[in-house]
Amino acid sequence: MVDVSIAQLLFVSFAIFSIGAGGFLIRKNAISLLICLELMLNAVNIAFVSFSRLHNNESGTVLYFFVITVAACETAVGLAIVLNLFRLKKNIRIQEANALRG
Amino acid sequence: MMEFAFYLVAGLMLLSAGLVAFRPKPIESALWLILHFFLTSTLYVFIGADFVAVVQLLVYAGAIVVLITFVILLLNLNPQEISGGESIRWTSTVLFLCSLGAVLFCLHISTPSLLEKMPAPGSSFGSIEAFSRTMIQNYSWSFEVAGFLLLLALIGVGLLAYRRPSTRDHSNIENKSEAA
Amino acid sequence: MEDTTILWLFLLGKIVLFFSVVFGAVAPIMIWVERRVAGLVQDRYGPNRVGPFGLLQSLADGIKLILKEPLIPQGVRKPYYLLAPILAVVPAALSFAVIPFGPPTTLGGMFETPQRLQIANLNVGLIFVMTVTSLSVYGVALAGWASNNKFSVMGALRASAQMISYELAAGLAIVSIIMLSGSVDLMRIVESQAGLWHIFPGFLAFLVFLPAIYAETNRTPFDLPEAEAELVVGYHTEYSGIKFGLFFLSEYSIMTTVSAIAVLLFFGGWNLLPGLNWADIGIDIQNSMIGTLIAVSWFAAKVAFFLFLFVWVRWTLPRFRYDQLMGLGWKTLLPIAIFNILIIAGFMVFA
Amino acid sequence: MDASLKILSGVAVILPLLGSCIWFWAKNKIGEKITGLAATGTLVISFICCLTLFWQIESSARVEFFSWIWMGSSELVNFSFLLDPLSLALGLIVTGVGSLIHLYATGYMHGDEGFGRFFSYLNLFIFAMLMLIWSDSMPGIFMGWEGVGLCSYLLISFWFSDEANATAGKKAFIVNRVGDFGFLVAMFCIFKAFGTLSIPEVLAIVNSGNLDIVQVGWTQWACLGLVLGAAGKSAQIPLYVWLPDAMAGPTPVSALIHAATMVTAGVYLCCRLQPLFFLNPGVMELIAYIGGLTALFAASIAIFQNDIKKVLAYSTISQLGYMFLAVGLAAPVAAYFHLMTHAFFKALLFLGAGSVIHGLHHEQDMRKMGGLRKQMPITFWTMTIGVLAIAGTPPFAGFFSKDEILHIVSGSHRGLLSNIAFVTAFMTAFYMGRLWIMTFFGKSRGHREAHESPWSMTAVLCVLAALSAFGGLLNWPELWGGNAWLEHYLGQVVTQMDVGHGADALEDSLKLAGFSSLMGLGALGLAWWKYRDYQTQDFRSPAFNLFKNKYYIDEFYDAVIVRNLKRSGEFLWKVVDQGILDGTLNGLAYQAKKTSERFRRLQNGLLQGYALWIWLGVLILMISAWSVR
Repeated sequence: MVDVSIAQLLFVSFAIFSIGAGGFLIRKNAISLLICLELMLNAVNIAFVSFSRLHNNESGTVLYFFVITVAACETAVGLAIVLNLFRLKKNIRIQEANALRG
Repeated sequence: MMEFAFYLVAGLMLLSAGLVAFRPKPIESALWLILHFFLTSTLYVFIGADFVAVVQLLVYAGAIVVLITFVILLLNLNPQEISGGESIRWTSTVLFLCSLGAVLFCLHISTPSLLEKMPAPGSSFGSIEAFSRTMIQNYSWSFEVAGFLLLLALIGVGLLAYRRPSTRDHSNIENKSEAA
Repeated sequence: MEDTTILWLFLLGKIVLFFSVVFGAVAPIMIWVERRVAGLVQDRYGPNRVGPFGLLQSLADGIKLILKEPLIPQGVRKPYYLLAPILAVVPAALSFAVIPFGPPTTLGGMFETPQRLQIANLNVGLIFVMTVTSLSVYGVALAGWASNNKFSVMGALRASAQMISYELAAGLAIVSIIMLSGSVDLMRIVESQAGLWHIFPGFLAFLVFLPAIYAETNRTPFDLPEAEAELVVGYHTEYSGIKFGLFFLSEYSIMTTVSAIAVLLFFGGWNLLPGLNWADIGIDIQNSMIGTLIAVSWFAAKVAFFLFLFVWVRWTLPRFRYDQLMGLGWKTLLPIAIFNILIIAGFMVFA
Repeated sequence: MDASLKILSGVAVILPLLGSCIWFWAKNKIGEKITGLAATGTLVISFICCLTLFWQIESSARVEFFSWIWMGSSELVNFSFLLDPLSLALGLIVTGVGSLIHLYATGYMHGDEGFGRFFSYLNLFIFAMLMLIWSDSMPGIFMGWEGVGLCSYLLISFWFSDEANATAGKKAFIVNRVGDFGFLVAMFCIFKAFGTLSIPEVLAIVNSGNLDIVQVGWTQWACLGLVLGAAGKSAQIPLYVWLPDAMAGPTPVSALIHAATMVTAGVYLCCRLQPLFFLNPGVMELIAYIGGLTALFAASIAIFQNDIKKVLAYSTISQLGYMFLAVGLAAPVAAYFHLMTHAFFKALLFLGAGSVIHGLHHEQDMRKMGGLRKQMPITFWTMTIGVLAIAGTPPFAGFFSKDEILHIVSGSHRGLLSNIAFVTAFMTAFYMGRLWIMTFFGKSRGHREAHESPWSMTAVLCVLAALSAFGGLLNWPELWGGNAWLEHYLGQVVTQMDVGHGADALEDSLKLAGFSSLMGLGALGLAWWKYRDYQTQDFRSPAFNLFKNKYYIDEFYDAVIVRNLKRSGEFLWKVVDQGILDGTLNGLAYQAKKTSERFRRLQNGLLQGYALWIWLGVLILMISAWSVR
């Protein structure tokens, strides 16, 4: 068991979240978007578990479990959508999937 | 020594996250993601949450990234199909930097209590019994909803991915060249 | 308490012993056994030229593979081509860490308190094993895709799909066993089988678990990916030399792991017989060195029987067609496994 | 007795109404001749009813029919007739002259495709006129008032296919409406003052004398309104412009409506509500001056008109001026007497002019006439009697009625008015003489052979000639040994200013009569001298085109009122409606569209754009949460 402060853990979590978010904004293809999304969710999980460790009760980990469920569903559906996008447009460039606009 | 191990793992995690986000080829970022998840589970072990570490591996590394890798491999995209068009680079970099700065600033002047070392957890922290007892007792209703959500996702994906035999086109198989 | 150095030494000893046995001894012997049994089944001699009864044949093959020229075909996605075998072997090796091959002993007085004959004492042992088996899919998928030819891609696709679906069935079977034993730690599971092996109440679970592990290791009835006739050799067509050897090694190590798990979960690990325990016949497996050895060898014998079962099944059952294979996995094994969970729950409540 | 009165008056009024509906469709079914005779027949029957009513009723009678529910107040206005000397006398004239003119019209309108329609309008007019005269409540009168205005519009623009006639009709109607507005204001004031609108009750309250100041004030406004109404209907100074243009209608119409009946409605109204006028003498003075001025003004224009009908129209206006002068000087009987005689000889003159026009195939310009003495002898002799009557030569009706008015005007010691009266009398004689000579004497300037009118027209002319010859007998002044029948008959209802009956009064009246008849004959001689061998020349003086163009009154009205009205209308339309109302509305919509346009661009479909905005939001939330902790 490593004794480490919550601030360090939070810093790690937020840094990873920023990297994920930055990637999400910068990358141009749909799958990288999903991967960056996974990164962000993972960062959130780190925060959950570290707070659960700080307060020493298991709710954090339970929430971690629910986040994982959501992530799994989200990835599955996201990939299905990417698949359809690919079938439709023969490419998965995000810039070109902008039909749904004002 | 353990301190050093924590910093090492944290540094590697950041590095792998950076590589995941900014490597051009999706397959590479997927593999780096697997490494990242391994490092994350070691971080959890450091914190003492063993069950979470294993579940992380089992679910994330073992299932979700497999799915992603599968799609990347099967779609077998060639470069111009993936990236193209100008993306909003400069705004994101600016945003990213300033947010990072904001966080550091917050952590820096945050209350001293945050900076202290965390007390050692209770003996049963991180074990399956503690986890399952909390979940089933306090969060049973959300547990059911999570199950239902998975069912929905299942059906959704089924519907989305289903292609009527007539519409299946086999064009994307022949003209594949150098893959991602 | 023991001073730590001895413990570290003991740990090192366990690692060296275990890996040398599994990689060094079990794999070559298994290869030899398989070829001899294949021969006998097909009414011919197996390899008997190299060494007495051809025992050294697998050693010769190993040396041949190691010394072969590392040929990398052109047009192959080089980085991933090389990464694939590693990704195949590492998970296989990782799973040994958790398997207890003997009762907690003091090795005849070397230690005051009985130490576990287990490399890593994880209290989430069984889930770790499941995780590792699911990781092995990467190796296969990457190999098929990296070698850049249609057959290997098809092979990789089929292999990974098969492994993923049968992992589900195996997982649910294991869940019912966990319910029986009440704990996820393998050592605890074996101790809970002292009175009654899990095979009896969880026979249905075993019935699901067995085909699942055959599919997991792409062995005979489910070895569609390497089906020589249709897909040449499947995902490792382009591999030769030590890379091919590594794939072979990973296959056999996963087989040993899985059979060990089968023994641990259903056949009571190192317990003598369902009703009878070592203590009853006077052997103290905990403190006397000889007792421990007897227990370990009894456990090894059971594992050997399962390995033999693998080989035996391979040369007798015909191959499944792909849709039959997937149908079996999703439409029969999974429902039975889920139904079995209900049965076990009933058994535990009323028995 | 009351029942028979009810039947008679009912028949007299309802018959023309029914008739007007029938003739409208009957034209091509039962042929022209029969419709003409039938229409005249209805008029004759209602004339006979009037006559019997006249014999039966001594003073006055009130016939109730049914009651209108008056909106608002519970005051019930019942639809009933007030048959007293005033209304019966005028009723006789209306139906009598009306039937004569109907007979004349059958000849005049022969062959016109709108024959049936013409007679239905005429009958409708008679119905409306009777309603106006006989109904006892102001709304009743007003209904008749409007009906008459409508019929005059319909009849003026009878040949509506011609643009000029249509505009003339519209002009008449609009100017009348201005007058009606005055009438309405009067009605409101009366209702405000007395709370009731039926005339007997109003007059009873006024005669009872216990009126407070407020009520008198309201009556003053009422009288002004009535004057405006009367001026509109009887074509006095401000609102006379429509009458000359009304000549666009067929001649019988001009004869009936614009000579005999409708134009007299104003005079009748003032006589009917005389007690009201007595309350405020200022208004009486106003009426007198309006009458005098109109008479002079119209006479001066009539001298220079070349169209025969225009001359007669302006002469009607000036004669009406005389009547208003009499009413203004509180001599309603004289006005009434002149009204009746004027109806006879003016109808005669109009119908004579009609037969001349008929003979010359719709030629109305006197400069193209001349020397018709021989071709149209009957028309010539009847027209001569008419001209002599209007000029005021002794034996004829015109002399007695005009002399009566002149006598009153000079008696009232108003210097200006009496001079005006005498000058107008001279001018009247002059322009009538000019007309008479230019049409019948001198060389025939017309290029076509004129033919005498058929018997139906000439017979009517003879009857009217007789009436205008012996009309004077109606009110032979007592001073000259007559029984002044009309004065006594109308005296029951209206009060006449007494001119005095002493010996010097007789002497004055004789002197006055002699002077006026001499003046008339002199004017005729002057006209004879001037126009005997008239070729084309006419007066050549700068004032000439001023008179010729009717003092540019029409242009003035157009410039002052009509154009401003149009301009203000346009302004309201363009600036207020379009500019302000629509402007604000459209402006708002436009702004909304503009802003939503801007926001729409925000949603550009770029997934990462949305993520950026979310991220910014999170950041802002984080910082604000942190700063507020």
